[in-house]
Amino acid sequence: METTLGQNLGDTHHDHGPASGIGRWLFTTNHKDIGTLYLWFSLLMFLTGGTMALLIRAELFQPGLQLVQPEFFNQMTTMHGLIMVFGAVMPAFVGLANWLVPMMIGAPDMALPRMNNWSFWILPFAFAMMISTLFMEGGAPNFGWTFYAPLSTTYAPPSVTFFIFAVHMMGISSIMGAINVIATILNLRAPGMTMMKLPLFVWSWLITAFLLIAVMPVLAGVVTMMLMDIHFGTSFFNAAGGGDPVLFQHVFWFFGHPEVYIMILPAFGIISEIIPTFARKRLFGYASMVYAIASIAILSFLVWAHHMFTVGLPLAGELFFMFATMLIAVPTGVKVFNWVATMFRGSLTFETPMLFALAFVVLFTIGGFSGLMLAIAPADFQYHDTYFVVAHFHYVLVPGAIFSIMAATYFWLPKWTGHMINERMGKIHFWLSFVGVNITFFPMHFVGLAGMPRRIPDYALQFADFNSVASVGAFIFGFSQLLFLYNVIACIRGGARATDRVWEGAHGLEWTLPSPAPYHSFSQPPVVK
Amino acid sequence: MTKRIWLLPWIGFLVSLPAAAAWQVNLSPGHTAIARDIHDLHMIIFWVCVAIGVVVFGVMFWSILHHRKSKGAEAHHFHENTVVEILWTLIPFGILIAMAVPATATLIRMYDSTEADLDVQITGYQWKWRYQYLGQDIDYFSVLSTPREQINNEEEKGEHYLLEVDNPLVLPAGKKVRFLLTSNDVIHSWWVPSFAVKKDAIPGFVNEAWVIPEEPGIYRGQCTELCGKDHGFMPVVVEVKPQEEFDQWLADAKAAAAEQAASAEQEWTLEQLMQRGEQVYNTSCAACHQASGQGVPGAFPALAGSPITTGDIDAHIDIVLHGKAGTAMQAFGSQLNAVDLAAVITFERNAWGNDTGDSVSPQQIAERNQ
Amino acid sequence: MSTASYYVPPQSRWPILASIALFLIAFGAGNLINAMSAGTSTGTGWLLFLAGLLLLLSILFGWFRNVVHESMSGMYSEQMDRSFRWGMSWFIFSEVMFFAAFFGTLFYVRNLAVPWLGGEGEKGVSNMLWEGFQAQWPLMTTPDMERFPGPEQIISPWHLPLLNTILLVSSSFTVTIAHKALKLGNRSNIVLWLALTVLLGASFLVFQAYEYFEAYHELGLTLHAGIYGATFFILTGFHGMHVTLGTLMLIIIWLRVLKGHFSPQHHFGFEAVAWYWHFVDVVWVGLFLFVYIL
Amino acid sequence: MAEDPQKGGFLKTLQSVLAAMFGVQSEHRRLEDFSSHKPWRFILMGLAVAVVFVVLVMLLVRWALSLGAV
Repeated sequence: METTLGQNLGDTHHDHGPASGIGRWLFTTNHKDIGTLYLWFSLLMFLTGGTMALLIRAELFQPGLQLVQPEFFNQMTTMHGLIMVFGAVMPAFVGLANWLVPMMIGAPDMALPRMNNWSFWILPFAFAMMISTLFMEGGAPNFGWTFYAPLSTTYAPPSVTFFIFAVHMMGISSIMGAINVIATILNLRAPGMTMMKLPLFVWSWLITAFLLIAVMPVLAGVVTMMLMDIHFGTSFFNAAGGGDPVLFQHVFWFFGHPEVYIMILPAFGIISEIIPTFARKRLFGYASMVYAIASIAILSFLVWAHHMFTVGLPLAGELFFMFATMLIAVPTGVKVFNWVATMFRGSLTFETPMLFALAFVVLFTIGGFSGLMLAIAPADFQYHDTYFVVAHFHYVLVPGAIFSIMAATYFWLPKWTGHMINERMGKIHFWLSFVGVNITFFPMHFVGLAGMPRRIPDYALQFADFNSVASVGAFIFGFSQLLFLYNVIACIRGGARATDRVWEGAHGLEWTLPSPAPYHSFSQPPVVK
Repeated sequence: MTKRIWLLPWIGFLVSLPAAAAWQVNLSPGHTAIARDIHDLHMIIFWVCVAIGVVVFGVMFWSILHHRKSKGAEAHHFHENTVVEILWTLIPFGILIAMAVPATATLIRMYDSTEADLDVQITGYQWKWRYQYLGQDIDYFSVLSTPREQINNEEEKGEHYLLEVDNPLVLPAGKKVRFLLTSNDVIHSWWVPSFAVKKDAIPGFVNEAWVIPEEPGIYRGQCTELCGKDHGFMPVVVEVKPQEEFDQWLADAKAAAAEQAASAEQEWTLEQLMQRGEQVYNTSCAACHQASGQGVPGAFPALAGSPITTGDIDAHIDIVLHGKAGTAMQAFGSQLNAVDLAAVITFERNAWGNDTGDSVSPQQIAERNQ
Repeated sequence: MSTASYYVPPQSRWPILASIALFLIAFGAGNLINAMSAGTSTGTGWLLFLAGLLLLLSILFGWFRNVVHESMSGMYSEQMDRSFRWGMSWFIFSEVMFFAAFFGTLFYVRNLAVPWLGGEGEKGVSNMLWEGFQAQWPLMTTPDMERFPGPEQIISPWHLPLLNTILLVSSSFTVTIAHKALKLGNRSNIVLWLALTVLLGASFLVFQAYEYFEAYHELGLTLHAGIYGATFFILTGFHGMHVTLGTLMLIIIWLRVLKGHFSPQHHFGFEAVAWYWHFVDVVWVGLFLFVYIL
Repeated sequence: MAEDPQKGGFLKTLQSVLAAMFGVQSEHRRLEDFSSHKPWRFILMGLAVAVVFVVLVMLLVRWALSLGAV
């Protein structure tokens, strides 16, 4: 009996191929299978969250209440944010890490394969529970993805309890995933793969994993305090008992600000792989890149209250967080300069992944600029909680994080499937997305500066024109993602055979493997000179 | 070059921007010294960003145009340059310091709320604002006055759609007014863009802000912290009057308050109470319990046919006066005057087929609300 | 660094089952808590929650049995051992950060929120909402005594808490002695000192439970007693849960010692539990200092 | 690569960490230092520098406030 579950299910020799049937996916310990699961899950969540975004934009197409009532609108903004952050962007990066990290460092698999499977399979259950709140009495969480107390405690619908437990589950999944990544990178490198030879994607993930382990438990802590306040009579976020609603925001943003970097550092890594490939030139300032990522990670723990400039922080606190935040611009700027210097005097070609990477550099930088503006505390009093902020973080997250994920997909898909992508379709997808994203989010800067608050289902008449424009852009962007789905499926099902190296300028261990990569990457560790 | 086609709509969009000069695309300079300072900071940092952007994107597009493989470009092999790297670290650093100095100075001034001529306590409620002129005996609520029909697209929307209220905050021009912001329930945020005043109203705590309004006029803003269902429907309107007019307004408001108090002594008929009660219900109760009295299932209970509105009258009065702890039901005893309370309770007991025939007098309420 | 023989386990049913178990626990707990607050029937909640818990326990048993079996049959290289070490260390670090959130809360309310409510500091004007409220710590009188009646008395650090500190600190020593004995291969000593550690941990829990009983029944120190009670219970409560878990882990390790699972060279299971126990101990010292004494 | 992990010591570590904070680092030799030996030196130094950074910003704030409070 003791060996049945362990031994009979699959093969004990690890040079065998995948098991057949659904069991392959349910019981797998293979990093590629798990990576695939993560990536499909995240695509599903991206489309779900995207549908909610389109519902929001449809309501905002014109002033007046058209399609949905304010309660439901608030549920949509909340669920859209939560699904995109925890369901789309984070799992996509974990999926990429699963696929790529072992191949890039010359490892046989992830360090802790069974736990790896567990971290994935928690997610569908967690999100099933979270999405089911939409059908509960009182509706889904309606307090925004930042769930500020006491709107999310005393004044929340009963479904908040399930939301809290769903967040706990996501946290457990993220922490286990991050532990796995760290153990793999630190312990399973091929001989000769020293830390300073690690591909930048691996470096960025190592630091991201550290951030995850450091802050996900803090998120768990803060939702636990919410649970206690709602159901067990404590007063953490209630002044009547000596607590403080603002305490919630401090703890939340102590998690939340590093979380922002969790969603962008792996993107830095991806872009730092793609640009040198298509510039046919080594990355400029590799060491600076690594150091800048580490520095950004450390500083990210010291700037959380810049999300809270209007809550009435004492003046000294206000100044501290303003100065610290402004300083973060320096290492971030260094990264952009390095990418540009990598392209300078290279020999550039513009395949689909490169187009996404270039769009990333330009549009992420625009998001960075508005970030710098938001860091100026006095000016933030005018920007805070307006559409200017919405524009800012969507520039960082959509053409930032999401574009980097798409770039990565197009870049490594030939390695995963053995087929080249359809360049023509890829480019059509790119241009539609690029145009759509800018039409959607650029006008948001304007309405924000003109005074439109965020998270409102209806608005004053002077904001009408730009909102219509943004909604049209959102539909262009949203529907062009079906092309992405098509491109991925088409590439899996067929296409020109991919060579091992795939891209002319590609460097790195993963390109020494055959395309498609074998089920077990490096049964024998390669030697890196 | 087919791919360039895709640029066309984007270019078309950019070209159309200047054509729409009437659209506001930038922060307005505002109407106070602080607001103008902030606008200046905003413009400086904006142009700094533009300048950096021009340089960085310039180099990038230069490379994209000239260093492409299709033009026969060969990759050069350099991958670090300490001098350049140190330069592009130090220059942004210098720019940041240059920015930090005026920003700090402005911030310190914004935090100096001493020596105010007038103190106004602003309390956020779901979903309205309460203004109390401290030491002046003036205390009133300010509620959205845009008719429901406009919101539901049944009527044409007015010029100040969603930015109009029944009773604006009235301030004297040229005087320093200190705001003491707090909240009764969840976190709200009080924002008037022209004054560059935005401060969160935190339940149980008091935040300070101040303004010296320079010119008489009407200034509009909105709540900027998600505060529940009607977050988009609680605007801020400030009317700034010259000192004499403000004094006159103050005197009138005090007189009106006295008259209000007197009306609580008189006798009210059921019909009068019902009429007044409907108005009060629509401004204070309908947001949650709905104009139809049906509530929102799972969130806000129905009042039509409810055991509260048709059962024991004392329990009904009690819940309206003191609210229900742990729920969104507020204590209206401190918000509404005795006449309004009596009227609204009477209304609730007789509307939507409740038809209890009960009538509550203001005196009854005043007694209970000690 | 990598060796050819890194062990990649075959397919396994445990992870997906554990996900289902976790879901049942979470969904059950949600139902249960909501039903308790609403005053409706808690039957379904309990059923789901307990089913999930039972499932998770049996999964963990089976999963670890697989791991133990693999380890005993020599499938784990030294490199594999290192993966486990990294895994456990970072897990403990995540636990540290979990407690950091609550310690941060404690410091914030003590040093900022409560003084502001009492009229001190930059936001002291808040006191206008709470007439007569005076800041003090421990917070015996809350701003709104009707809703959050403050505690009548607080726990003196020099009685039970001091005893508990001694118990827990000495248990850290006993577990180290057991570890030394393990390295020397002295079986009866391991069994003895490990049993002593379990005993110390268990008596800590008994005293802690007694302390809670006293707090509720004699001191008026409850979850409802304002922010002092809230921070007190969340910190000591989560610590207590960790001690419980640690004690269970020690018992399992003790049983494994009896079965002769560990060799003087190869005993990561033992070390992982010992690390965890030290971590729990360090957290307690922090608690004793910041929650009880200061 | 024949490196001498102990050479350079405190100052060199400090230099590397400071360079990291700015996000500028060059020269392969320094990187190789980092890569091969004793990461703890750098981690501890990184934490120390982060603390110093916090203290410096706090001093800066204090100084700015003293200027502002005329």
